[in-house]
Order: sequence, then structure tokens, then C-alpha cells
Amino acid sequence: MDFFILMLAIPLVSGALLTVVGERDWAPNLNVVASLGTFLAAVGLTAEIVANGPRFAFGEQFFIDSLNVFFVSLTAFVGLTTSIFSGPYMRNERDRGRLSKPRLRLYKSMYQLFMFTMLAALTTNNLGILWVAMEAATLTTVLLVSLYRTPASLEAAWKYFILCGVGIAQALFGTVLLYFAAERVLGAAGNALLWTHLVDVKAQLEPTIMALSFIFLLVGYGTKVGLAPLHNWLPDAHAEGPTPVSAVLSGLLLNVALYAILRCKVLADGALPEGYAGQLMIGFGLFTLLVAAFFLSRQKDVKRMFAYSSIEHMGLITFAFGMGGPIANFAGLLHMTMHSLTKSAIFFAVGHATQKTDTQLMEQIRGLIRINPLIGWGLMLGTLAILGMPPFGVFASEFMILTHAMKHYPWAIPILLLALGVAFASIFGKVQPMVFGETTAKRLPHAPAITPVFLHLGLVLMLGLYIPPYLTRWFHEAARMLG
Amino acid sequence: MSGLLTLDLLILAACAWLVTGLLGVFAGRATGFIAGLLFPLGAVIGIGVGLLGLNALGAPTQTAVLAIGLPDLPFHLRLDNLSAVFTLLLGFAGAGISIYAAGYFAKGDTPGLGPLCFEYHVFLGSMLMVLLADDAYAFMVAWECMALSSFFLVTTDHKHEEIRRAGFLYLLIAHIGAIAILLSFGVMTGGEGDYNFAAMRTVELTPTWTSAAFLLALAGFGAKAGLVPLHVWLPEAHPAAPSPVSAMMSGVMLKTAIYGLLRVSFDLLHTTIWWWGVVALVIGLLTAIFGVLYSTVQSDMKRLLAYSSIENIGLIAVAIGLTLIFHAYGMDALAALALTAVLYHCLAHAGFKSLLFLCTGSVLHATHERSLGKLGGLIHPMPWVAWLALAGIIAGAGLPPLSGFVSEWLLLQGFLFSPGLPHPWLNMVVPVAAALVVLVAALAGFAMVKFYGIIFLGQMREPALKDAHDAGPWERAGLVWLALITVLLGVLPSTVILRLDAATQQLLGAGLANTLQQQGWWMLAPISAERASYEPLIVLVSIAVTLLASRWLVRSLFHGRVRRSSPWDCGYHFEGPRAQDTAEGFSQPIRRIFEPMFRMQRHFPAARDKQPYYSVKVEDHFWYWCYLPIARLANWISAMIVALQGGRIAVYLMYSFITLLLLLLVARP
Amino acid sequence: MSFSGALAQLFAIALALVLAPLLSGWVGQCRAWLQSRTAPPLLLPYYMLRKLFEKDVVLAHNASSLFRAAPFVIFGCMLLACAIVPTLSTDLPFAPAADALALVGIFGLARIFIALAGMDVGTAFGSLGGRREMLVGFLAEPALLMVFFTLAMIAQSTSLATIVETLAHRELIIYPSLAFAGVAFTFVSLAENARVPVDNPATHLELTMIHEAMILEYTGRHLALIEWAASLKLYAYSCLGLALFFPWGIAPGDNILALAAAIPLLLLKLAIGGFLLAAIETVNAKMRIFRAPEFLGTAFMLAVLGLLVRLLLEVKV
Amino acid sequence: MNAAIPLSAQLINLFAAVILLLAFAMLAQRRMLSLVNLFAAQGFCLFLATLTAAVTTGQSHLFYSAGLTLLLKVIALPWILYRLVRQLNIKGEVEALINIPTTMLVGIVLVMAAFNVALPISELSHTITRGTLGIALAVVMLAFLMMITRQKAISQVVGFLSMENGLFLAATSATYGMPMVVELGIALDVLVGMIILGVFFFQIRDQFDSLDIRHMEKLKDN
Repeated sequence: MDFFILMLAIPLVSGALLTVVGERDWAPNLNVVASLGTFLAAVGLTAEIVANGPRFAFGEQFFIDSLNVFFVSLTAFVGLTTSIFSGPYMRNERDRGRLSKPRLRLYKSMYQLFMFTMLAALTTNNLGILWVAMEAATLTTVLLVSLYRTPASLEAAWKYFILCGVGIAQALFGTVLLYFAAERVLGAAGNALLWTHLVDVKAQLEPTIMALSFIFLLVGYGTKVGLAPLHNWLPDAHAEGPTPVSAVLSGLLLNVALYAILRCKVLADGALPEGYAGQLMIGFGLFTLLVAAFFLSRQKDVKRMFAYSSIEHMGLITFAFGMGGPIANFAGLLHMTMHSLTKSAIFFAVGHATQKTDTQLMEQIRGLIRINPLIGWGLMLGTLAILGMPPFGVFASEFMILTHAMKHYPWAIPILLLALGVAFASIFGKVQPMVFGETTAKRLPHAPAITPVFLHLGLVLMLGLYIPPYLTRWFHEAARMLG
Repeated sequence: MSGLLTLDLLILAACAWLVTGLLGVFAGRATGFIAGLLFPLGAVIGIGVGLLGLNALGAPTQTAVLAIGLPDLPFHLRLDNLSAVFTLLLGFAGAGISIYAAGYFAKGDTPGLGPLCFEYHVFLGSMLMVLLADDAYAFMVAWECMALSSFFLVTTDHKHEEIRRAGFLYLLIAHIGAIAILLSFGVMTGGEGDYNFAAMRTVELTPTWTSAAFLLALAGFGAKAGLVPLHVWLPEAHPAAPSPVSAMMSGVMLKTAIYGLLRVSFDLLHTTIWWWGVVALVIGLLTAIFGVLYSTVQSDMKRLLAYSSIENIGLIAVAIGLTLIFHAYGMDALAALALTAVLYHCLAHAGFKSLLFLCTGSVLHATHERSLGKLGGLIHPMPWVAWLALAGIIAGAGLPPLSGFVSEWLLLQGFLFSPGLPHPWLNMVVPVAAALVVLVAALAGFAMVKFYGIIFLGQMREPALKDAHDAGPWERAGLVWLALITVLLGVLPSTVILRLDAATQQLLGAGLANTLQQQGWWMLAPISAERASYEPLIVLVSIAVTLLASRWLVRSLFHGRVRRSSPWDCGYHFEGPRAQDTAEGFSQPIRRIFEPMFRMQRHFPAARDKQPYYSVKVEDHFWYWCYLPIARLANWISAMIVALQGGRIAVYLMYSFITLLLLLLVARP
Repeated sequence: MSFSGALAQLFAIALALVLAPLLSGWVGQCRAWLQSRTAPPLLLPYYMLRKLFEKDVVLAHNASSLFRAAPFVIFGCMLLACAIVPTLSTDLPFAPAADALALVGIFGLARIFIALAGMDVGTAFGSLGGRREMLVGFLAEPALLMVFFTLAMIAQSTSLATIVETLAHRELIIYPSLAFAGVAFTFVSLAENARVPVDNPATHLELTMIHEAMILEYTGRHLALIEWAASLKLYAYSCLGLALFFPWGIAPGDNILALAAAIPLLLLKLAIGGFLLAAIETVNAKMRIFRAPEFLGTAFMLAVLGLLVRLLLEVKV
Repeated sequence: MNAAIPLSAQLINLFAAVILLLAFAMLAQRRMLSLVNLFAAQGFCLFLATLTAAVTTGQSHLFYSAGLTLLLKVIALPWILYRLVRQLNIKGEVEALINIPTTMLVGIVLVMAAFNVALPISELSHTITRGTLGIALAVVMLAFLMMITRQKAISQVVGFLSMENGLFLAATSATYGMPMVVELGIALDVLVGMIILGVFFFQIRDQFDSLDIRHMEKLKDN
């Protein structure tokens, strides 16, 4: 059977199934099995693409090339590990009385549907469907964020819904404008929103319209990426949702939104004067980086802090893609991968830590390394990795971004330096006492799932020291496609 | 070496260290196994590394490419003479410290020995990789691994808040420094992302960019080495770490920063501009003066040594500055002299500072006390440590015939020739700097006397000190090893410099070997015997001979009778140990003379105090001048920026709206 | 190493050992005369040494092995210093062992040992003395080195033999820098040798003493060696000053005749120098310890001025 | 502009103008039920505009689009909103954060800005409805403004939906609608979103005893 169809069908079907049986004791296992199936299908699809090159599906509506297949496999992988992590995590939440059975059902089904929407958004060739999938992803995650039904979580979900809804409406306006521009070249046939067609004629697209369109798309999807000053929903949603949701929001959803921007940037680059789109992205990237770094120093809630850290990294990645060129694009893609893996690992560790200490306030979390050395080390190493310490892979991409910026955008260096320094001081200064020191915490009935944490960190460590050649080729090809 | 190159063996050694560390992790709580087997194993590897470094000096450059690293940029490794010098240093100093550590950690009072063993050996391995790295990425990875592993070592005893804070400060400054280094590499990058050093050597840069690269490197490596004003982590981190770790950091790790600075300034950047030298010289002098003054007023023995390390790094930076100035004016023979001083002082400092830190470790183990005010008279229960520490302080004070003097002497010789510089005011001002260098050296003597006199001499300030015990056999072996290095470096400078010559030849194309070879091996005369010479062996032997002869003569001509009695003390009734100078009292002249240099909070007892006490707290001006304003500024900015997240959804929507409008109206192409 | 060199060396050492206490005695005598006191015998230091050598050593209970070793080390250092300073001839086998910088180092080594020995017993005075000695040391050393720097620039060498040779056998050129250096050197010598106005070798007044405070606990042969070493130090400094600023008459090389002629000249110069020292000590008052930095600071400034004068006026660019 | 504008274009322009007018009316409206009515009216105008375009060009998918608009925007959503307003018992005044005259002034400036931005693009359009692109943008902006100035959660949602109307108008006016699959997807999203929101309102009221968004300002950093 077609790997692609399998990959989309498994989460859709299992999502529907879990709506019915999601409260059973074995439902978490089903969740894991479904995610595993999705992952295996994604691996199969990847192998197929690597072997045979890009392909279409459902006519020309879906298109898988080396750029998105990389995101697909990453998404499926993090989806799998998060589902593993969420098993014991959600059991603990249930035992603590924070979640009822219907909510568990809702969680699992929405989780699978969320995976489906993201995979659909990544693989679609139609920019309209991309928009639809993104909106659907928002809707599913709104329900996930408000899962606890506490005032705070409702408030967070409401803000998330409204801000992202408005943002995505702007993206729709951008899409309409893009269609408008494309229609003039490709005609009113249904393929005027198909990326593969658009990219062939990108040089002929009307610059005036494309500029407007890109602005709308950037602001729209940028809201979802968390670019400052459009980021305000992000820390609230991350902090108030269940931790597995924070992990996938940070690790995956932001990537998917950025992916959407990248696809649009390729078109805008073709139509617009040299570097216009890039400069917009550089501006947003730097501003985001700086703002997020300063936000970090004032955080009290651990998940909120790492949410800001995600914003910061999204800023850095946007900056990298804004610079463009093979090295910076490569670095951007690498950084996205590393950030996904590391940040989700951090959220896993944070999830267990907050459960053990029964608080998200950092000043009340102390001595994790005594409560559970693995969680403590996981959080410590994850934090160091996300802060760009070698030998972890985040450093590899930061290395390329910084050296490249030094060469081509030296004026940005002070900003980068300031932001990275402030971020380091803020995050590390807060995590260190959480991990070290003495503690007063208790044991939990369900043993935490530590494997995902160290699996991710192990991967990040490996990629910092050694990137397998096929991965390199793949990255290079993707970077080349981005121009 | 037939089949395997020296470089391959060194890579194997790094791996061996890593494996040793991993064994430590798996050994977990088996203290005996870790301390009794793994650390000695690490020491053996260290000796191997040292010998390989020695072997590589003067040998042709070797290169290797590993299969790991970034795509298109596998790890490039290279062993040339400069790395060989520092490899030698790492191997031999590391071996001594490891031997000592075997005894130090055997007592089992260190929490988490397994991870510690891992971090320790990763630390060693990553330092080796720093020295061997031949591309920016490999260098940075090794560099940050070094920072990270040493950070974990510093925070070994993380129960204490101040230790955590020290570790945090250390890692923060190390990280910022690393970014600066990275940017320096970014400037030097050739073409489109050619990060290996071979490419950087060939890149032609404009003077502005070259200077930017140099200044970034100076800042980055300076942060690691502890140059003012980036030194603040050092006096916090070194005391916090277990003593073998402090020794390793002070003795070896700081030198990797010097290595990096030399690598960038003389190897990667192939042009030199004279004012770089002035910058390095001035910063070095400031660092040295600052370090030594603060070192004299410390009350914590490890902080005292930490500040003394700052001082020594300052002196090394002065020598680097001098080298740069000479090199920029093409006076390469003199540049070689100054560079020899740099390398020699690195070696010497590695030996004696490790030795002294390890001695504090033994004192700490024996007394559980770091504060000088609660020590004293330890020469009686701990004669081994005390006598070996004496070698350390003589070298540390820069006195003949031990190692510290040789490099100072070379440095001053370098200064003596600076009036020959073809620059109108440089040739006048630079010699005056020499006077400050001497002031620093003399003050270092003050600090060392304070350190030694208060810890080991006098009466015991606390009764519990009677129960102190001397260092165990492993510890003794480590101390003896380092003391031996200190003595050998002190008395055989010519032999050592002939070895180092390969490195100066490589960097400057000039060296001291030609002149030295014409003279005896016991004599050090860098230019010619008429101009300046120094024969430490003669000094040592003649003092020793006089000592023995006079003792023998006095005893044979007169007698050797000894009686014991209470001290005379000018006829006063003999007071207890509290009549001695405290650590604070001893440094009172310094505080008084250099008052503006210190930020002091003093409390004087009033006449009617029921319980009068005197206290003085000396703090670093730089905290108040540099760091706190920055912290406050950052705090203020973040307070401003945090207002963005005010909680009102309408305001959030407005941001989005305004962004959109701005982009639509202003930012259209 | 020539025969006459070896001879000169041996002779210089022997002369130092013999003359040093005599010089101290001579200074003491001159002081007494100048102060209208009855002078002690010229050979008093020798009697003192003999008496001390014969006495038992009384050690404090708390004295350590370092305390017992220090006098010998200090004595060794001072003797080595005397062997290095070109007193009679510039052709000394020991001269290459240490140049001017190393000589400062050797004095420093002795200083450290005496300061440590002072702290060893753990009395209030001992550590007080040690601290003050180190204070004087770190103030004096830079000034001394600046003096040497000025001279080294004239001679293009730091080797004492070469410096003296250059200065002694040159055409008569007036070096203004030498005047500055000479005054600075005098200041430093006074401080280094525990002389008025920095210290008073003849007092045990608690608040003022430096050198004496450190050696309070020494007795018997140890004290003898220390006293001997102190007079050797004075001798070394005197000879150094004479050799650097009044170098005439020092034998140039392997010339036995010149060597023979150098001895009476040296004696004469020492006698005059000793008298001048006594005069200085008589007309000055001991200053407070915290005036010492000003005093030595002046010396340092003078030395730097000498250096600058040298660079400004005498070097042809 | 062309001298002879076809009737259909005139009609579409007229409907667009009415939509804009209704957007202003919504901005000024204080009563919740009237707001929903106005929203339904706006949807109806959109339906008429789309229908006119469909009739004029004869493109089949525009008919579907018009039908969809009618179903969703004129019938389904207003109905849901009515029910919500009733069940949640939201009476009377809708309080604005900024007073209404100021809002209107800002709105007028926005319309000018929107026309200005859309002008160069409209000239490129070859459809009969090109002039409406500026109006669509203005409607989006006004809806945005309404969301910023309103304090009740439900009026924010109405603003959000009104923004969707603007987008649909843009799609219709500039390009005669998006591809069918996309339009269906968008419609589905909007509908599902509305249902989720409905559920949400009840939860919010349970937790906060009010639908006033001023209660939802707890999550902040300063």
C-alpha cells in the first residue's frame, strides 16, 4: 500500500477510533501504536523519495519532495516519542484528578487529528489546502490547550484561538492575493494554487501583488510561528496546555508554520526584487530573537520560559532563512531539526519534573537531580543543548548561522550576541538551581518515560558530531530548493 | 613512529581518556575502582600525551581528518609545534594532577564520583582536542566541551548556592567568550564557509577586518583566560571546584586560551598590526596588577591562588603584546624572545600553580578549612605538603632558581630591547611597563609569602588543626611530580627553550636556538653572553653548596647544640595564636597603599562596643563598574519589553494590526 | 674561565666574607663619631659573630625546620650575590650565572626566606616584620630594576660585568641619566639594607622595626649567620653602587696587576661610602612605616626619570 | 476607469459598498443582537455579490460558492450566534474599549489606507469586480478594528467572522473565487471553529461567570 496514504490515513482513522475508545486502559498503547505506524509510513515514504525523487499524490494536490519529506519524518518521529511520553504522563494527570475520562478521550483523538493536519499541511501541494490544514491544526490544538478547563487554560486557549485565527485570516488574504497573481499567468484552472506550478512561473508573477501577498502571508503564518510582536499567544498556550501538547506545539507546529512561510518565500523571491522577502524575514527574525531573549529573564513558570525560548529559536531560524544562500538555508533547516528534537526533549523532562514537584513555578522546583537523576540530567543536558553548547547539534547550526552572519550581515552581530547572551544567562540561571541543590519531592505512581528524552538528546548529540551523508545530501537538496 | 603517526596516537589518547571516563560512569559508586585504577590510568595516558608532545616538537607537521563533524567539514586535526608545546604541558601537568586525584578522591567524600570521573576525563580529552583542532568547528566543539565539562566539575558540590552561582557565572562568561571566538573565526572564514584553518591562513582581509578578528579573539580567549574585565568568574569558580579540578583549570585550561590567542594572532592572521600589541600589553598589565593586588588581600586560600592565576595570565598577555609589537615591526629575533617568555611562562605556571592548588587540596582535606584565618602552623603536621608548597611559592613569586623566574627574566629582557622600536613614543612608554611588571612580580612575592606563611607557618589558629594529617602516598606522588617539573623548568631553561624553539620558529620564523646552541646547556643567554645571561643551575648549586658547607663548617668549628624554649617575643608575655597577623592584617599595607583599587566595606569597633569586632570586605570594582550596570540595564530593558505581554487580547490584536499596517504602508518594495 | 678569573672570583668571595662585617663595623663607628658617641671597636661585628656561634641555639617550641634552614639559605644567597657583583674584576666566572635582573631575584629569594622565617614562630612581631619586609620589598624592587634598566640601556646589556666594563672603560661622557639612577639606587639601598630612614638596625622599638622584628626569635649560630648575611648584603649593595656609579679601578680582565691595584682602591671607596652612609643615617630621622611608600615611590620616579632622560637625551634615534 | 461599466459590475460594486457600510455599522453597533443581525445582512450581501458574479461569468463553482455562503454565513452562523446569545443570556450593551466616534474616525482612515494599498493591484485585475478588492481589504481592516475595540468575547467572534466575509469578498472580487476544494475546506474550518467556539463560550462563562474578555487578562508577564 502507498506509504503516503497510509501515513495520512493512520492518524485520521485512529483519531476517529480514539474518539470512541480513548478512555480505555489500552488506549495510550493504541495511541503509541498509531504514532508508530505513522512514523514507519513516514520512514517508508522518505526512503521512497530519497530513492525515486519527488512524487505527487491525489492528482497534483499533494506533493512530496526532499524539503517536506524531511519535515514529515521529523514530525512523525517527534509525534511518536511524544505519544510514548504522554502515556505515563497522562496517567499521572488522571490519578491526580486533573483530567476526567472524556478529556483523555478528547486528548488522544485530538492528538492524532493534530498529527494528521500537520502531515497534511506539510505534504500538500495546494497552498489553499495548506491554509485549511493550518487552520485545522489551530482548531485541534485549541481543544488540546484548553484540556484542563481551568480559567487559565481557557484564557490561553481563547487568546490562542483569536490571535491565530486572525493571523491565519491574514494568511488567507495573502493566499487569495497569491492566487490572484497566479491566475494571471496560469489561468483560472484549478492549478493556480499548486506550488509546483507556481514555482515554474514564479519569475512572471506580478511583483506588486506578490509583495502584498507575501506581507500578508508572513504576518499570517508568522503569527503561528511566533514572530514578535505577533507571538503573544504562544507562551500562554504552551504554559497552560498539557506538557505533551507544549512539546508538539514547540517542536512541530511552529516548524510547520515556518515551512509554510518558506514555501511562500520561494515564490516571493522569484517575483520580487533581490532579497526583499529575505530582508523582511531578517528584520522579523532579529526583532523576535531580541524580544524573546529579554522576555526570558523575567519568567517564573518553567514551561512559559521554554516557550519563549522557542520563540527565540524561531527568530534565529527566520533570520537564517532570511539570509538565504546554501549555507544559511542549510543551517536553518538543521536548526529546525535540532530545535524540534531538543525542545520536545526538554518539555518531556519538564513535564515529569512539574508532575513530581506539583508546580510549574521554577523557584519551587529544586534538586531534580536528587529526585530522579535521569530527569535532572535530561533537563540539564537539554537546556545546555538548546542554549547552543557543543557537542550538541544546536551548536552546529548556530555555528553556521553566526559565522555566516559575521561575514555577510556584520551589523546584525551585536544583536545576535546580545540576544544569545541574555538568553543564556536567563535560561541557565534558572535551570541550574532547578536541577541542582536539595529537594522535597515525592515519588509518582507511574514511572516516567525517560526514553524519549534521551533518545532525542542522543540524536541531537550525534547530529552535533556526525551528520550521516544521506542526511547531508537531503539537507543540501532542500536548502538548494529554498534558493 | 612507523605505522602510527604521533597525531594518531594522540587521538587514541583522547579516546582513551574518554573511555576511562565512561568506565567511571558505569562504575558508579565503586570509589576504590575509580580512584585506585581509573585516575592512575588517566595519569598514565597523560604521561603518554606529554611524551608524544615532546616527541612532536621539531617534528614535521602532521594532519588528519576524522570521519565526524559537519557535512563538508569533517574534523580536521593537525599537530604542529605550537600544539605540541601545549600538548606537552597538558600531558605532564595533567598526569601529575591525575596521580594526585587518585589519592584525593579515594577518601570517598566527593559526591557523585562516577560522573565526576567522566567529566574529568572528558575535560582532559577535550583540552587535547582543542590543541589538535585544525578547523573552526572542531575547535569550537572541543572548546565548549571543555567549558561544559569543567562547569560540571566546578559544580560538583552543588548543594551550596554560592558554588552554583560560581558555576553559572563561569559558564556564562565562557559561553559569551566562545561566541566571540566563533565570530572571530567567522571573520576569518575564507570564501563561502571554508572553516578549516588551512583556508583561513590564506584569506586576505582588509586591516579593519583583521583587527576585528584579532580583537574578537582577544575578547573571547581573554574571557577564558581571565583577562580584565572578563576575569570575574575565575576567583569564584576556582575555589568552588574540588582542588584537582582547580589545579587543572588554573594550570592547564587557562593555557588553552593562551594557545588559542597565539594560534589566531600568529598563525591564522598572517599580518600583525602594532597597536594590537599595545592593546594586549595594556590589558595584560591591568590584569596583572589587578590580579596580584587582589590576590594579596584575599582571605580564602584558593581565591588567593585564583587571583594569582589572573596575575600570571596578565603577565603572559603582556608578553604576547610585546611579541606582537616586535613582530609587527619585523624584529623577529626579539619577538622570538618574547614569545619564548610566553611559552615558558605557560609551562612554568602550569607546574607551580597546579602544585599550589593541589597543596590547598591536601590542606582542605586535612582541615576542612579554606579560610586563611583558621589555618596556621601546618608545616608541623604536614611537612611533605609544606616543603613541596615552598617550591611552588618560590616559583610563584618569580624568584630564582625556580621556573617562574626564567620566564619573567626572558620577558624583562624583551622589554629591555623595546627602545629599539621604530616608533616615537612606543619606545619610551614600553620600558616603563617593565617597571610595572616588576612591581607585579614583587607583589606576587607578597601574596605568596602571605599564602605560605599564614597556612603553614606560625601557630595553629584553631585547636582542631593538630589532628591534620599529611598527604597520602598518591597525593605526595602527584605533588612531587609537579614540584619536579617546577624545579627542572627552573634549572634547565636552555634545554627546554631549545625544544620550544621549534614553535617560535614556526610562528615567527626566528628562534633562540642558534645563540643557545653556542653556549653550554646550563647557561641561558638569549642574545649573547655579554648582553645577558642566567645560569640557574649554578645559582641553585652554589646556594646549596654554601648552605651545606656553612652548616658543616659551623657545626664542626663550633657545635650543633639546640635547646627548646618559649619564644622570646621581645620580652612580652607570650600570646596565643590570636596575636599573629590574620590574613586581613597581613595585607593591611597593600589595602592602605592601593586603597583606590579596592572596593572596601570596613567595620571598625567603637570604644564602647560590648563585643568589638573589626571586619573588612574587599570587593571587585569591576562588579560595580561593569557588571552590575549591565545587569541593571538588561533588567530595565526586559522590564520595558515585558510590557508587550500585558495580558490584554485587544492589545495583542493591535500589535498584529499595526505590524500589518506598517508593513503594508512602509515596507513595500 | 681563566686562571686569573678564578683567582679573582675566589678572592672576591673571601674578601666579601671578611670585609662585610668590617664594613658594618666601620659604619657603626662612623655613626658613633658623627653622633658624638664613643665608638664601638671596629671589629665589634667579628666579636659578635664569634660569640653567637659559640652560644647554644634556643629554639621556640613552635619553630619548624624551615626556621632552622632559613639562615643558611639567606647566607647562601648573600654570598652568591657578593660573588656576582664585580667588586675587583669584571672577569668573574660567576658573573654569567646571574645578571642584574637575576641578582634582584636572588635578593628577593633571601627576602622571602627571612620573611617566612619571621612568621614561623607565630609571634605578633614576627608576622609584623614579615609583612613590612615584603612591603619594602615590593616597593624597592621596581625602583632597583628601573635603575638597572637605565644602566642596561647604556651598556646594551644586563650583565653586570658588561655594564661595569662599559662604564669604567668608556670615554668620559656625562650621562645625566646616571645621576638620577644613582640617587634612586641610594634610596633603594637604604631601604633594602634596613637603614634609616626606612628602618633602624639599632633599635628594637616594637612599632618601628622591620628587619629586627623578623629575626627576634633567632639565637646562636642562626643569628650569627643572619647578621653575617645582612652585612654581606650591605657589602654587596655598596660594591654594586660603587661598581656602577664609580667604576674606576675595577680590573678589566685577566690582569693580575690591575687586580692587585683594585683592592686598595676598593677599600678606599668602601670607607668613603660607609662614612657617607653613616652621615645619611645621622642627618635623617626614621620615618613612619607608611611614609616608606612615598620614599621608595620617589626612588621609583627618579629611576623612571633617569630612564626617560636616557631615552630622550642620550639615544640618537 | 472604463466609461461603460456593465450592470453586473455595478451591482457587485453596490453590494460591496453595502458590505462596507454594514462593516461600519457593526463597528458602531452597541447591541449584541443587532450585531448578529448586521452580520447576517453582511453575509447576505456577500451571497448576492457572489451570485451576481456567478450569473455574469457563468462559472459553476461560483454558484456553489454562493450557496455555501448562503448556508453558512446567512443561515448557520447567525443561527448559532442567536442561540448562543439567548442561552448565554447576553443582553444589551456591547461595551467598546474606545468610544465609538473615535473608532469610526480610525475606521475611515483605515478605509483610505486600504484603498490606497489595493489601488495598484486593482488596476491589474481583469475581472469585472476588480474595484471591490479595496473594499474587501477595508472590510478586513474594519473587522480587525472591531475585534480590537470590543470587550465581549462574542463580539470578537462576530468581528472574526466579519473578517472572513471580507476575505470571501476579496476572493470573489479579485479572482472569481478560489478553487472549489479550498472553498469547501475553508467553509468547513469556519463551521467547526464556530462550533468549538460555541462550546467554548459555555466553558468560559462557567469559569468566569461572564463573557467579558476583561476577565481574561491574567496570563501576562509584567
